[in-house]
Amino acid sequence: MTPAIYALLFVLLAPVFGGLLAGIDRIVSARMQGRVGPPLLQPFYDVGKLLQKRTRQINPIAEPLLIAHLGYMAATGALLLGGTDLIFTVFVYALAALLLVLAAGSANSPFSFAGAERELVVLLASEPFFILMMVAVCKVTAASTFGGVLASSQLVAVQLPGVLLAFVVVATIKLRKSPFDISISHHPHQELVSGLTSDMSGRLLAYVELAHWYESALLCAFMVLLFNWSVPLGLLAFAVAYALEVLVDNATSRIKWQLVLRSTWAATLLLCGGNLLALFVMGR
Amino acid sequence: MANPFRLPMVPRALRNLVSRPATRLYPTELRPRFAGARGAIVFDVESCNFCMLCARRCPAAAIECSREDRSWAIDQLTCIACGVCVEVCNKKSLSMSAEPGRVHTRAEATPDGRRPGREEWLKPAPPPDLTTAPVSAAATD
Amino acid sequence: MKRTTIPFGPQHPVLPEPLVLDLILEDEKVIDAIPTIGYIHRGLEMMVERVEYTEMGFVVERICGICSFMHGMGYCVSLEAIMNVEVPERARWLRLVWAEISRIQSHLLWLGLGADAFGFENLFMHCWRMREQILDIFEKTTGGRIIHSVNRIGGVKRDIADSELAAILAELQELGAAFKETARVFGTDPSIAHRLGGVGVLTKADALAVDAVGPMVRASGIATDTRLGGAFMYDQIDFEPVVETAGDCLARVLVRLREVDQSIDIIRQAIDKMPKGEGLPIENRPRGLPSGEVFTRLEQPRGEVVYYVKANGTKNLERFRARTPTFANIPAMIKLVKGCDLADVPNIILTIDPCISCTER
Amino acid sequence: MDTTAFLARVEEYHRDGWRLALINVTTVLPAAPAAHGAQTAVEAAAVGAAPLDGPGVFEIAWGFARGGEFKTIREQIEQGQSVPSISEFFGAAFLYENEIRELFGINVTGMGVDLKGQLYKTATRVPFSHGAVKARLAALAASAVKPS
Repeated sequence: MTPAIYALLFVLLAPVFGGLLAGIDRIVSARMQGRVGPPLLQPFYDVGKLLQKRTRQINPIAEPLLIAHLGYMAATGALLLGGTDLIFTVFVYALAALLLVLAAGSANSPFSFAGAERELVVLLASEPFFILMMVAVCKVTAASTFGGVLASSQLVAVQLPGVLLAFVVVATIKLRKSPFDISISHHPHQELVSGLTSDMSGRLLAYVELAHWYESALLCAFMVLLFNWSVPLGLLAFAVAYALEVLVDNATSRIKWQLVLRSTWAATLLLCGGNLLALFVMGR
Repeated sequence: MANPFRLPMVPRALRNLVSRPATRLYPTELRPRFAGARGAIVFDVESCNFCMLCARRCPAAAIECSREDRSWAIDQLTCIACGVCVEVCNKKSLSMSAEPGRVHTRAEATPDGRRPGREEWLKPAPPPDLTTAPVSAAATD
Repeated sequence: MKRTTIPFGPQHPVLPEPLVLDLILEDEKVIDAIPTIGYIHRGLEMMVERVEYTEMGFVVERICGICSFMHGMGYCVSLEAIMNVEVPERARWLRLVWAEISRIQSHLLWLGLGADAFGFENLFMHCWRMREQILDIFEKTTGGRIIHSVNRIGGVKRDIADSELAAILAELQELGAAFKETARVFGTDPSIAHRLGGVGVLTKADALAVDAVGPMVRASGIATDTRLGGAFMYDQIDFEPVVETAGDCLARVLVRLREVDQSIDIIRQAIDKMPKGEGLPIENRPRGLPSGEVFTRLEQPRGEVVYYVKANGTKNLERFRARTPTFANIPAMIKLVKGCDLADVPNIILTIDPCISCTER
Repeated sequence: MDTTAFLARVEEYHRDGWRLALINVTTVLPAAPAAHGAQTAVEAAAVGAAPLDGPGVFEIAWGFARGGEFKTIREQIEQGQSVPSISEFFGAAFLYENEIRELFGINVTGMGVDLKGQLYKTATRVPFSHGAVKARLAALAASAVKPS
């Protein structure tokens, strides 16, 4: 199969993957809390319902921005699997995230605006890591594309255990999990109401949710990069990491943005940077 | 900050994961009510003598009673199930059911302005007392 | 710096209570908070004009769904004082037992809400799951989960059989043992310490200056508790008020955690000391109409409540007023909110355990 | 009222370690409704007992608590008169003082924090002023069925 087909498959299947993941997440979370929980397909029902609901827009610019956010999120995955340069992919990913910030900031509401500001903080917390991670992956595999990394004879995770650990830490931000869910959380019970999405309704919220499903699939693809010998192994690693995220989500409270920044940068610098330094020192 | 890797909730979360959930799938699965629970007021029109005590004492003004019309009505959505009416009823026409009342919705409101949850009774006047009524009248009946 | 005004409430998802605060912010720092009262005013106090004094207790109970038992009890105690009614001993003990059970209920509810406010959903579920057991005890003994309607001027409407009292005590003690694990999470979890430790510190001097009440002052190192006054059988109970000294949000959580255990112990002592047997009198219904006035004070889960009742010899009272603990704690809350981060506002507000239904009646 | 003597008493409470429990205001009804054979205030209004004729008088009770003890300082004032603020001694007093000003129209001089009439959102301005209470009772009387 050509990379183009992979890209197309990502665009088509990632929402199914992300939605099912969210469904499993909700059931597992509920069980950890001693609840029965919703049916597996509940996220799909939710998005279907959101699409049917009347949409109220504070600022008409929000909708094109959110469609672009969804589009870029899908494009990030498509570009990754389609064989584009890894570092370029990370920049497209950052752009996708930025569009959500712009959409939230466009609503003239204090909660939404404060959510947008906090999302900028978490972007600041996570983006350096993703760039560093891709640099590291490119360095150890001497390849710069998804296919190239998968074809490499080096098992990335063995070379980059620090990067793997830091990835699990930083992915918490992207998966909107406690303790790092400061700008938006899965349930709207926080000091910023629903943060970023406070002023989004109906299909706008559905776009955000769909984009999040793409994002989950994208993070899974990143994990596959780290376990480049075998795709099933990468999926398994992602499942383990995700289960860990859910457990931590159910065992911590939300922390404040200062600590989010400090802990993710500490993870990036110590784990990721230390790992790279070690490789450098060992002369590879 | 304390040791960030010591998360005391983890054992509990894991234990929950493998044990039975504490919730049930309401409303398909219901818990039985305890005996003596205050659910809803049940009225028996047959024994009522329309003394109006219940209507007068009801703190929520949920009961309407008229001696002349021999009518009795309760607004179940206004009723606070405190049980005062049951206590003051001399004829034991009122009782408290442990089962909660029906769920009423706004859709029940009729165009004539009747509130959902309003339940009404009318008791026809008793037949004339046969011992004092003229015999002929009784015969024609 | 840019100043923004954030309307905090009346409908804010983090607070189930329709508190209305205008927060004046500079970036994410709060520089002022202006409270507004009246969003859910229902005119319950004025209902004394229509509802006769004998039934008014059922209205007073509905001031709030959490301290409903204490409100009903406060009303009845006030009228008993005006009418010089001697309440049978067993009824007084039963009231104490129910009052302490409702304190446990209130604290569990609050601990859950607090956990939810700092984003700990699982802990929230756990506290409420335990609270559900308490509500079941209430439904078994009073017929209602939230609104109990067992208090009446002169006593209580329902008795609890001695065997059932023992069963309740056993259940509560079991719950207390299970609660230890949850309490440990509150006390030792690092993310909770990060969110609550050192946040919203009310010093001992400040607590005295703003006349705060209940767990709020006890967390600032002041051992006041209206129960120490000894009324309502508390003189026969051996207990010390729970005091923490840090004065921060975490201290207020710890006070309530320990008060749950304390209440279970008080219930144990009460059941121990209560006169036992079938058919003991639980009611001494007064005759005549009340005339006179009284101030009554009780220690509710949230702190001291003061009732003022004035009767003028008619079926209807002339004035009924409740000064609720939340009202007394608003000055303290405003003091703490000024100068804090926006992210800390929900925690500070929640740790005073605001009850807006109570405050706005 | 004697302001100086009042403040001296408040200061004494403060010094002796009392805590402000509440400030309570009651409308003083010159004639008890019962005197007119009416059973309730509404009935009294209906039979024209008009309990609020004459100058409106309020009774203000400053309640102080210490342990299990509770004491009040009581003052009766006519509508329009002022009372001094006690927030100098008791920090929380400002809330009660704003409350009595907004609800009863009692002027409080020298309040610690002046919320400028923003504490209560009410449909009627000063809902418990004598004028407002009289109007309400008159409306009630008009709608109430006169007892036979």
